[in-house]
Formats: sequence, C-alpha cells, structure tokens
Amino acid sequence: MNLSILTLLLTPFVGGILAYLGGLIHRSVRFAFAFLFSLLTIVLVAGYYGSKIDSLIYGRLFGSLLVLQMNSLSWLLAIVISTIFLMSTLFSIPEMEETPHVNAYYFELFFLEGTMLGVVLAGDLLTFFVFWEMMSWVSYFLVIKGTKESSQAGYKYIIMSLVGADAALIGLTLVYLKTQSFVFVNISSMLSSQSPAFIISVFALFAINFLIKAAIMPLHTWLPDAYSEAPSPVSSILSGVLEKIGVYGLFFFVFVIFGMNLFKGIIPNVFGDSLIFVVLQWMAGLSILFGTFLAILQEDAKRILAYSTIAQVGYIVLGLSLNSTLGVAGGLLQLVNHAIFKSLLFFVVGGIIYRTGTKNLSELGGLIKKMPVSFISMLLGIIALAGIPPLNGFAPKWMIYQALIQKKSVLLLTIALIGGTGSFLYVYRLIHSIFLGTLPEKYDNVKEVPLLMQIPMIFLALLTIIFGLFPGIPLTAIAKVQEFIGMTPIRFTLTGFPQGSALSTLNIVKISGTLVGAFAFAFLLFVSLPKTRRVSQYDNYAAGQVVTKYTKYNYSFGFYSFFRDIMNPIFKLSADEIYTEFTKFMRVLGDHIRRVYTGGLETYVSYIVVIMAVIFAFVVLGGRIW
Amino acid sequence: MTKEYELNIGPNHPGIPGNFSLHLELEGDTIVKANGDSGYLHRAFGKLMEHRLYLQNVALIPRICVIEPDINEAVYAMAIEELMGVKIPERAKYIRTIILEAARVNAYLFGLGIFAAATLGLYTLMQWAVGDRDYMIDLFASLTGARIYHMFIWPGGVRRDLPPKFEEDILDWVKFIKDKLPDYDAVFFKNSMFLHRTKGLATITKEEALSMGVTGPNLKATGVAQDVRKDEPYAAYPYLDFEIPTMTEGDAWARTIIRRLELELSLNLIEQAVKKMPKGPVWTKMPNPFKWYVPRGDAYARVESSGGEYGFYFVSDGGAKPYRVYVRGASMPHMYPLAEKLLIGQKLSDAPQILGSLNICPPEIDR
Amino acid sequence: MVEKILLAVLVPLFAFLVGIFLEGFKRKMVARIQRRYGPPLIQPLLDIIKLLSKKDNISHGLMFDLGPVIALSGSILTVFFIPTPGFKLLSASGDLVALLYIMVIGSLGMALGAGESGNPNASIGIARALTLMLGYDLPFVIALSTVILKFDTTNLYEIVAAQSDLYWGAFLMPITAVVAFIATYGAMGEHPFEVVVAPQEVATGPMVEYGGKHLGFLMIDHAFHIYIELALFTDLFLGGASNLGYFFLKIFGLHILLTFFDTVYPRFRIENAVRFFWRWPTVFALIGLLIVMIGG
Amino acid sequence: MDKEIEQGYNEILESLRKRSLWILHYCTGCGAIELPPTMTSRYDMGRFGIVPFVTPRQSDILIVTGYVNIKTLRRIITSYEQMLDPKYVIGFGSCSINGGIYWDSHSVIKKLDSYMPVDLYIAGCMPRPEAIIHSFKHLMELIDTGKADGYRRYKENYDFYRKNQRKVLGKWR
Amino acid sequence: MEIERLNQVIRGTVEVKRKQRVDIIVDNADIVSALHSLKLFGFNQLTLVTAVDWIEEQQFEVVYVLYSNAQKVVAIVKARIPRENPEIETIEDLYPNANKYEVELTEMFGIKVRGNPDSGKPFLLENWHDLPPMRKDFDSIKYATEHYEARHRKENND
Repeated sequence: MNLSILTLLLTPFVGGILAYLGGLIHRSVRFAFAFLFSLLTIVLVAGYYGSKIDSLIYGRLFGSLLVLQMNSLSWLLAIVISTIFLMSTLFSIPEMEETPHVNAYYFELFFLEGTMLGVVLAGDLLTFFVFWEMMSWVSYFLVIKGTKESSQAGYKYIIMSLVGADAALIGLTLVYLKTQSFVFVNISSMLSSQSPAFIISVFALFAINFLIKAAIMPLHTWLPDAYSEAPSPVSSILSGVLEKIGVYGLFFFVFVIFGMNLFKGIIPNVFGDSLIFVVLQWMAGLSILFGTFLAILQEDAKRILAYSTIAQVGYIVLGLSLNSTLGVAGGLLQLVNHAIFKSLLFFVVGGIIYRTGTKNLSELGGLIKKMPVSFISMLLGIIALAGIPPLNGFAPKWMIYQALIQKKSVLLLTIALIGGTGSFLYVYRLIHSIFLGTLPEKYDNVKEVPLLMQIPMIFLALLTIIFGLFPGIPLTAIAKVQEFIGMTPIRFTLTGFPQGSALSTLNIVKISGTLVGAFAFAFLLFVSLPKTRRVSQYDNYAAGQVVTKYTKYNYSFGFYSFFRDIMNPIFKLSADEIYTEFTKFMRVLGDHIRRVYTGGLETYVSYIVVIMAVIFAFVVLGGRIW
Repeated sequence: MTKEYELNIGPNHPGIPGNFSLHLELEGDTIVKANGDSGYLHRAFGKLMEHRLYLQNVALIPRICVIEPDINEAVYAMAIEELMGVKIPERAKYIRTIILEAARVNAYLFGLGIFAAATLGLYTLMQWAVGDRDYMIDLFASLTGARIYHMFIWPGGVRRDLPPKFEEDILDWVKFIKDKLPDYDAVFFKNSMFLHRTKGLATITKEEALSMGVTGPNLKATGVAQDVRKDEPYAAYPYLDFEIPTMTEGDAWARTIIRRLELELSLNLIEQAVKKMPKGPVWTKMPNPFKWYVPRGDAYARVESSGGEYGFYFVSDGGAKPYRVYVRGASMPHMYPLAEKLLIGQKLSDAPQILGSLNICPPEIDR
Repeated sequence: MVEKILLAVLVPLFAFLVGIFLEGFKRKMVARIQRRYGPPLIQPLLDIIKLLSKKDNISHGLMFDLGPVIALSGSILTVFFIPTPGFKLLSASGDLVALLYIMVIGSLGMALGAGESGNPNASIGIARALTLMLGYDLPFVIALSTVILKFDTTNLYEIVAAQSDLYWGAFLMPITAVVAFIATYGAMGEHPFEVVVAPQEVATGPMVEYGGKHLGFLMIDHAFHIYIELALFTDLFLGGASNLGYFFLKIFGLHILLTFFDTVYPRFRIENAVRFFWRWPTVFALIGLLIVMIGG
Repeated sequence: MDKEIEQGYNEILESLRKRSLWILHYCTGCGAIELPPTMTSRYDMGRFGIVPFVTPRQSDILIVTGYVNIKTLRRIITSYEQMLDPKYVIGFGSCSINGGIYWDSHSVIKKLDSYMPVDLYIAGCMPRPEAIIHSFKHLMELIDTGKADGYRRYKENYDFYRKNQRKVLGKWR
Repeated sequence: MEIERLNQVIRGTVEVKRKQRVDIIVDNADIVSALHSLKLFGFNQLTLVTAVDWIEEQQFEVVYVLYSNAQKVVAIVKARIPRENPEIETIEDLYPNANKYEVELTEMFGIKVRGNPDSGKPFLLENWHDLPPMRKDFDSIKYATEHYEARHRKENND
C-alpha cells in the first residue's frame, strides 16, 4: 500500500495547522511554515511526474470503497494548483500582514489547497463531494476576508455554490441508490444498464454544479462580485485554479466517469457532435462573447479580470467540448496557461491595490514610472491573455481555432475570434488606466511593490514566456492526459506543431525570432537617430492651453463609452434584462434562505442533514419514478 | 471619484473655427460641461474707434470680422448716414447690395468649405469651395486692390463706381458658382454620411432660439423667417424680389441646408441687382472727410450678415471722432449661451460639428 | 543562408516601397480630384526623412519611445507572413489564424506608446481604434472563415495556390470578397472610417504627442500597413500573383478604388462606424458564408 | 575629414528637409483667412510639401497670422516651446511686425520678435497668397543657407525672451 | 402700431425715434421692470447690452437693445447710473443671452451686475489688473506704449 497520495493530500492541511500555530509564536515562523509547506506540496506533486495511475483505498463507507487516485489529469491539475498556491502564499505575506485574523487566513488558504487537491485526487464520489463542499466553504471564508463589500459578494457566491452542491448531492444520492457504490470506476459500467432519462438527469445534476463553479455563461452571476471583492491572492486562486476545478469536474465526469460510450445512443448527435458537446460549445461561446463584452465595460480592475475569466474559461470549455485531439489539447493548454497569466494579472492588480488602495481604474494612471516591474509583469500578462504571440496565450487559442476549423464550426470560430479581438479592448483598458496616462499627483510617492510580491509576478511572467515560446513543455503532460482519457494524443514539437497535427503548421520560436530581429532592426534605427529628451507629463498638447497638475487630464472613466452606446440596445434586449431578472431572483431566494440561516457553520450542517433526509425519504418512498 | 476629465478644443485645434477655445468636461465620450473661452482676438474696437477720425475708422472697421468684412463697412456707413441724415444715391444702393451679397456668398462658400473639412473631414468640398470663392476675391481686388479688406463702402455711398466689365464678370462668376452647386450637393449636401451625422443633432426649438436672441440662418432653421433684409430693408433690398428660406427642423442639418439655400438666394439677388442697377452717381457729396462732424445722438444700425443680425450701436457727441461704438456680432448669442447649452449631453465627436453648424465666428465675439 | 538574409531585407523593402509609393500616389490623386496640382510623388519619403532627422525629440517615457518601434517591428514581422510572389520565408511557421494575431502586435505597441503620452486625446484615439477594430473584425472574421471553409486550409500559401488559373476568391465568393474589401477599408482607417485620427475631434488621436522620429516611425509603419492590408486582400481574394509586377498592379488597383471613396466621404461617428460594420457587412458576410456552406 | 562628411550629410538633409514643412494649424489672427486659399486648389501650397498639421509636436512652422493678442501670445509661446527643433516662425502681416493698425490697442502686442524669434516676416494687410508662397520659398532658401536659426537664437537668448514675455504676461509659468 | 401704448405700461420716457425704432429712458431702479413689460409687449429678443461712459456727467448710460420679432421694431432702453460704484440688476432670467453681455459690462466698465453669477469673472481679458479698459479715463495709448515694446524705425531702410 502506497501512502504517498495520502501524504501529498495531508501536507497542505498539516501546513495550514502549523502555519496557524506558528503564527501564534511569531509571524516569521508562520511565513517559514507557509513557504515550506507550499513548496513541499509542489515537490510531492512533481514527484508524480510521468508515473502511471496510482490509487489508494483508504476506507469504506456505506458499503463502498473510498479511493484516492492520481492519474495524469489529476496530476496536471495538482501541479497547477500547488504552483499557484505557492505563488499566492508568497504574495499573501506582505498583502495580508496587516489584516486581522491573519493566522486563520493561512489556515484557510492551506485548507483550500488541501481540499482542492482532495477534489482532483478523489477516486470516489463521496470523497469528491466532501472535498468539494469543504472547498466551497473554505473559499467562501477566504472571499469574505476582502473589502467591505466582500461579505455580500461572498454571500452570493456561497448561495450559488449551495445550489450547485445540492444538485450534486442529489445526483450523488441517486447514483448511490442505483449502484450501491461511490467509486468512479464502477459508475460507468453500472449506469449503462440504467434508463437514459436517469443518466441524463444525474449528469445534468452534476453538470449544474460544475457549470456554476466554472461560471459558464448563464450561471456566472456570482463570479464578478466574488472575484473582485476577495483579497487579491485569493482572487488569483479563485480565478486561476478554483474555476478550473469546475471545468475539471465537468470533463472528468464526461470523459472518465460517465465516459463517452455511456452517452452514445442516448444523446442524439447534432452537427456531427453529441448534443452534450454542442450545448457545451454554445454555452462556452456565449461565455466568451458576453464575458468579453461585459469585461470591456467594467470600471474596476478586478472586475475586468473577473469577467475576462468568464470569457477565458469559455475557451477552455469550448476547446474541451470540441472532443477532438486538437481541441481537448488546446482546452487543457488554455487551462494551464490561463492559470498562469490570470493569476499573474490578479497579483499585479493586487500589488496596485496594496500600494494605492484602489482598484477603481478612473483613479489610477501613470504608474509605469513608479512600478516598472509590475508594469512589465502586467504587460506580459495582458499579451498572454489577449493571445498575442509569442506568449503562452497564443498556442492554446490557435489550437482551439484549428480544432474549430477542423470541425467546420464556422460560427463558433467567429465568436471565438471576436472574443479574441474583444480581449484586446479590455486588456488595453486595464494596462492603460493603471500604468499609462497621467500620473495623479497623489501617487507621487508610490513605490514598487515589495520583493515578496515581485517574486510571484516575475516567476509567473517568466512562465508565460517559457510556455509561450515552448508550448511543447506543457503539451507533454497534456498528451499524457489525452492518452489517459483514451484519446489520440496531440502531435507537437517543442516549439509548435508539425505538419499533419493541425490544418497548418506553427513554429512559435521562428515567429518570435523574426519579431526579435525586426525589433532589433527598428530599435537600432531608432537609437541611431537624434536623441530624445524627457519632458514632464504636464508638457503636453492641450490645444495651446497649459496643463497643470490641477487639470483633470486623464481619460479613464468610461473608456469604451461608445462601445456601451453601441451595445446598449443589444444588452437591453437580451443579457441585461435576463441578468437583472436573475439577480433579482437570486436576491429573493437569498432573502428566503437568510430567514432560515444566520450564516453559521452548524446551521449549514443541519441544513445538509435536512436536505439529505428529504432526498432520502423522496428516493425511498417514490424512488421508482425513474 | 474622478469621473470627468477636461479637454480643450482650441485655440490650436483644427476642430475649432478660428482662434477660440472650448473647454469641455467629459465623462467618457459625453460632454457634461462646456465653457467657451473667448478673448483671443480681442482688440477692443470700441476703444480704437474712439481714437480715430471718422474717415480713419473706415480703414479700421472691416478688420472686425475677417470672413465677411464688407458688412462692417456697410453698417458703419449706415449708422453715420442715419445720424447725419444723408440719403445715398440709387446706384450706390445697388452697388452696396451687390458687394454685400457677393461677400455673403464668399462667406458661405468659405464657411461651408471649412465646415465640411473642419468638422466632418471632407476636404474635397473645402478645396472646391474655397477655390471657387477665390475668383470673386479677384473681382473684389479689382475694386480697390485689396483681396480681403476692400474698404469700398463708406458713408454717403461707395467710394467709386464699379470698374469696367465688373458687372459682366460678376454675372459670369454667379453662373460659375451656380454650375458648381450640383457638385457641392453631390459631394456634401446630399452625402448620406453628412445626413447621417447631422440630422437630429443639437436641435433648437423656435421658442428657445427666440428667447436666446438667435438670429440669421440658425433662427431660420427653426422656422422663423426673420431677416433684416426683409424686416428693415437697407440698401437696394426693398427693390428686389426674394423670399426668406426657412426650415422647421432646427437641427444641425437644417442649419447647414439653410446656408446652402441662402447661398442660392444671394446668387439670385446679385443677378437681380446687377440687372436692375441704374446709372448715376455713387456718392452723395459730403463735406471734407477729414472734418466730418457727426451730430450728437445715437443710432443702432443693423444688417443681415452670413451669421445673423450684425449691428453697431453708435453714439456721437458731435465731435470729430465717434464717442462710443458697440459692435453687436451675430455669434455672441450663438455661442453664449446657445452652444454651451447645446453641447451638454452630446458626444465629443459632435462638438466641432455643432460649433460649425452654428457658424460661430470668434472675432465677432471678441472684437 | 545568404539568400535568406537577402530575402529578409528585400521583402520588407518591397513592402515599404509599395506602401510609400501608394501613399504618394494617393496624395497626388486626391489633389487631382480636388482640382489641385498636388505634392510630388516622393513627398511621403521626404516627410519621413524630415521627421527622422529632427534634431530634437521628446519622450514621455520608455514605452512612449518603444511604442513606434514595436509598431514598426510588428509590421515588418507581418510582412514576412504575407505571401509575396517569389518570397517564401516563414510559410511553415504560421498561418492565417496566426497572422490575425501577429497583425495585432504592432497595434498593441502603438497603443501602449500613445497611452504613455498621458494625453486624453491619444487615449480616446486608442479607445476608438480598438472599438473600430472590434467593428470591422466581425465581418472580416466571418469572411476569413468563409475563405478557410472554401479552400479548407489555413495556410496562406495553399490558399493562394488554390486560386490559380483565375479561380479567384473574388469570383468564387463575390459577396464575401466585397465584405472583406469593406472590412479591409475600415482597417486602413481612411474616410469614412477615419475615426481614430480624426484631427478635428481628437487632434490626430494616438499621434497627438508624437513628433520627430517617433512620428517618422509611425509613418513608415503606415506605409507597411497599407501594403499589409491590401496584399492580404489580394492574396485571399485576388489569387495572389505569379510575379511581383502583377502583385503590385493588383494592390495598386485596389488602392485607387479606396482613394476614390476616401475623397468623397466625410467621417463616421465611431458608434455609427461600428454599427455600420455590424449591420450590412455582417449580414452579407453571413450570406456569403451560407452560400459556401451549402454550395461547398 | 569626418567633419566634412558630416557637413555634407547635413547639407543633403537640409535640402531634403526643406521640401517638407508642416505648418502648425493655429489661426492666431485674421490672417488665417488667406491660408485656406493658399492651401486650396487655386494656389495649392501642398505642391511644396507644405501642409497644415495639428499638434505642435508634429509641426515645423508656426505662422503667426496677424495681430497677437496677449491672451493668444501665451498660447503661441506654449505651442512654440512644444515644437521640436528645427522650428521656424513666420510673422504674417503688418500687425505682427509693428502692431499695424492696432498700435494703440491695450491688448495687442506690437513687436513679435521681442517675445519669440521670428525667422521671416511677410508684410501687408493681408499678404496675398502669392506673397505667402513666396515667403515659403524664401524660408526654404533661408533653411538651405542656414539662416533660419530662430530656434537656436531662442535657446541662446532664452533669458531675454523670457524677460520680455514676463513683462507682458506676468508670471505665467 | 401699438408702440404708443408703451407709455402706459412703462415707467419712463418713451420716444418713437423713427419708423422702426423706439427709445425708452428709464431710471436705474426700473430697468428690470421695464424690460419685463417690454418682453410681455412682444420684445422677445435681446440684441445687445452695453454702456456709454459719459465721463463729463460722471454717469454711465446702460443701453439695452431689444427687438420685437412680431412688430419688427427695435427698442433701445437707456438708463443712467452714477459712475461711482455702478451697479445694475441682472436680466439673465428674462433674456438668457444677457449673461455674457453683462459679464462684458463688468469687465469693460466695472459695472457690477447683481444676481449674475459670472459677473466679475474674466471673459475677454486675462490677468487684467488695470482700470476697466472701455472707460474713458483709461488711456489705452499710454497703456500700449508702456507695456508693449514698439518697433523703432530704422534710419536707413536696408
């Protein structure tokens, strides 16, 4: 019996407890523990590189085995989780220093990591669900540690999570009642004898849960608030990895637990694809489109990133739901790379908030002169996010586009490409309003963020470059995942795609090499010409008038207001009203639930018990409705 | 939270007609506050005229408004004639009418050309219109030798008779411009993009316009047929047959089309005046110009300029120099408060267009 | 190797010369339409020389300097990817989809540089440019999808090869070609889509603080830009060309057509420009797409 | 030897540079009325590569068209200082030479070259388009011969100009 | 024409000067009420507001020129106010375009306008510290000679 999975799983929990206890002694002890255990987790995860499926049966409940398993898909998620967590831990050290309950924060942070690892390592439904629930709650507690509005945002978040969790719980109960087992490997074969309606219902129940976590379009309402109000390191975790857990769950269930064979025959094919996939593709397409368009209209740095998360996760789902070698590989690559650059961007914005105290874009500007490292990090981050070569956002998008072309899904291709164009708009808005433009006078004494905050930024920025130039590095692991789920693995080279792997070939290093050459030429030409003279930002064209520090000479509020004008009629027709109706509904729902709950943990536990009892009674009494 | 930002349009800006500044506060793309900033062309004409003899002032006053300088001469002459009780010869009346109308056509051609170029970016109309205007400038130059400031109209009539062949030349020119009008229509007035951008833009109602003292094409565009040429006819206008064009829309499009119609009207008036012009003297003999003494009193003389009502409030104390002159430019109420009000809530891209459609002439404001 | 280096110099040079000639010719042609004599054909070149040799250059910061440099290098990079008869340098390194993203590099550099000038006019210009980009990209992307669907490849060279013997894209899918032409026109930012520069509104927008060598770089970039847009259209819909002469002639013809529109149209409002693109061109692009989807 | 090459290089540059002169689009006074005819189809100064440009950073020539009000003077100087070397100033019309007809106005300056270096004056009220084009030709000659060195004079005598500007405008920057 | 009836509604002297012009002389205190009556009477357009500096009589004469669009008559309302501490009431609420004319009055003559929020703000002049320039006792020639450097004529014209 190999206990290493358990060791790996327990490491973050132990780290959390030690960090908590260490924090009672001295903060440096807390830091030391936090850092060491995050690093240890990575090392332990990395130790699994290349190994085959490894599983551990650690108990038995309700007559079913409880299993932990490590496979290449889990490994991919686990390495992303542990990496982002290490960065986040480092970033938290200065960021959270002054906040109350900092010990509890680390405790929760590590618990979140532990539960996430638990989710990806779970080998049975019960383990999966327990960790999933813990994950939701711990992340809720982390979210409400942010700004004043965060408790409201967290409330919205947890309500949505509960809705999803309830659905999953019902699904789990149903499955258990039919199969008497929680173990993943059994489910597929046992379900195959069930009626199609049952399978579809169970899948839908689980899918709702995952789609809420992944914030796919109609179920995204919790996301912008929660992401923007949470503390920045938490935001980056939420966006970087927590959302991927939702995507992971979805596709783990589709590809592995249920398996494509189960759906065959019971789900009709549309446009040559299983209906499930078509629905998912279009939901992803909607997410891309509306996530992008809504991100363009935001006035708050973190909200831009939050909405862009919806859009970018849309690409992941789109890629994965294409169910082709290229698409799945592209989706998984996007999953890895999105974690990198989105966390990076949240870190940079977190640093800005740390130094200036605001995330309101109209109050920022001109910080490039004060915070060059942050600027470069954000520049790399936005280039990656926008998918511009040669950084790491390019390859996955290119793969997804190619997969779409292979499928001849031209409309989705258009949506995806427009989403790409739209992303230029909001990323430019982000970097412009924060770093470019006029520096407001009040930020004259702003300094670069502390070194501990710079390290995660620099590390992730380097990763965007490395993974961008050499997409082959992450693709190696992804090809293994594809093997694991029984798909033809992607063919690739270190720097791109050879003949035959896609409709066309790609060599990112050659592209970037040429770019560097062209840049070198242009730069040499530039410096060989007469020298430039630095002028003050107030020495500026103002139609002949003089600009002073009292002039409000910074265009940042309503940056794309004309876009708002264009979109207004469309939003009025569709998303806006649905959205407001939906939030209204959620608020009403929340109000009802608030009467029952005060928000305490014990009430929630009793709630779960009640719900379970109800479902149990329902299933036992009228269980033959299926 | 700072939502607004400031933006200056002008003085050094191609979107502004002349040396004038518009200080905007915007929120996103929408103007929330607009302040005009005048005074860049302030030369204090009132004060300068107090220092000069009546004759010297003839040379000074055209320089008030450079786009249409002749109205200044006419209005100055009319004020003095009213105070002195001088009647001017018939031929002089016709010559004045021709000069004034030709100057108006020039002003419209120039203004429309600049409007097309400086607000909509349609440089072709400007090239054509300003080029075509130049042939009239040549004719003006044949009057006194000056292209812009002709100083041809003066108290008592005009300085000398028209040069030979002038009448034929000006008819030729009128025909030339009339032939060009379809071209202008095609490229500008009927251009779909122009219609698209100006229809419904910055609409003024009749009541608003009247209460704010708006005159000229801007008022006619709201449906009021108010024109000094009809209401208080001067020069040879009583003898000519014409109708004041009006539109009812009151938006930027109507204001522009009104100027197009006025342009045509002026061309017709020139033709009529040239044909009806009698022979005879052109100047009522007045005493030695250096010793003009205008009787004590005040007068308000006004003419219709290309922008609207243009007048001098003229006070004499019986001396050799004017005691006080106040120049009433048509653009003053068009800018303050009309434009400042119209601009609020509009988009930045429309700001130059609104100013252009109001035909604001900064020197009239600054003087 | 030597040959490759030679090509690496010759391709951008050809693109630059074509661009600068078209720019000069355009000025001359516009002047003639406006009943003027017009500047000499080499005037753009003189302007660039003048700007590059300015003795004094101002800077608002590092990105302000790097902006034009990145813009130019992005354009040069793009030129390598556009199939030009006789040159086949980076054909295996990227395709049409990659090209779409590569073309953005230059714009991004320009946007960053203009942003650092700290002038709201520049920021508005950039915001407009990006919004306009979203506008013309919708029909353009649909048109590109149609092309990809039609020729079943994303490799530009294969697309060009598929159009040999007068099987031009423009003949096979005329509606799509017209839409793509309009979108290309929008991308070139000429009237009536000149909303970005719009001197009368935002005082040349992104270029408001640029002068001297920076502006010179941007003008060189503009020359490349003309070439890129028109050459891409030529490759996609006019079947490329067998030699440089034909290629140039096709581009030249397109440019003359563009100049006519440029001369007689005033400027759109930015909202209207985007709405315009999202209305008829998009509808027709979809129709074109439908035709290709049905007809194969 | 190097110096000779550099000189020759500079001479070639100057001779090319003078064929592209951009005017700052700033109508300071009534002289601006004669610039559109000069630009447009009849006289077309675009033939010589002279076109108006929007911002001071892009422009080479500042044409002070006519009288200079003190309120305008401040903006002119601001714009002039924002222009990039080499830059030239043309004083246009009599008013910029000696105040012209506004010699006794309380808000119009009389001698432009006290406040900024003027490379060239055009006399007349208004100078005709032919005169303007001639003056441009003359400016090109001056650039060729190196006599159009206003920007250098402004740098060398900065205190002198600044003193005069202060006298009129007060402490304004 | 009902112009004659003006006498009954306005406290002041009404004089029909010629066919299309009527002069009305009122007291300083009656300006607003007179203009109000005139507006009711149909004089709906304000053409201009200015002042004349009668320095010998130590008085300013404030002049309002109105126009009746319907009757096509110009009305010139005049009121004499003392030159020391001159003050008038604003008519901005009657005629919106009076605002800037009144601002100009303050700037050029130093006549304060009660109730006009912009009165006293710079309009045409900038950084002006001398007497209001349109007053007769302000010598603009002296000011110009003192402040603005003049060009001296050269003896030999080269």
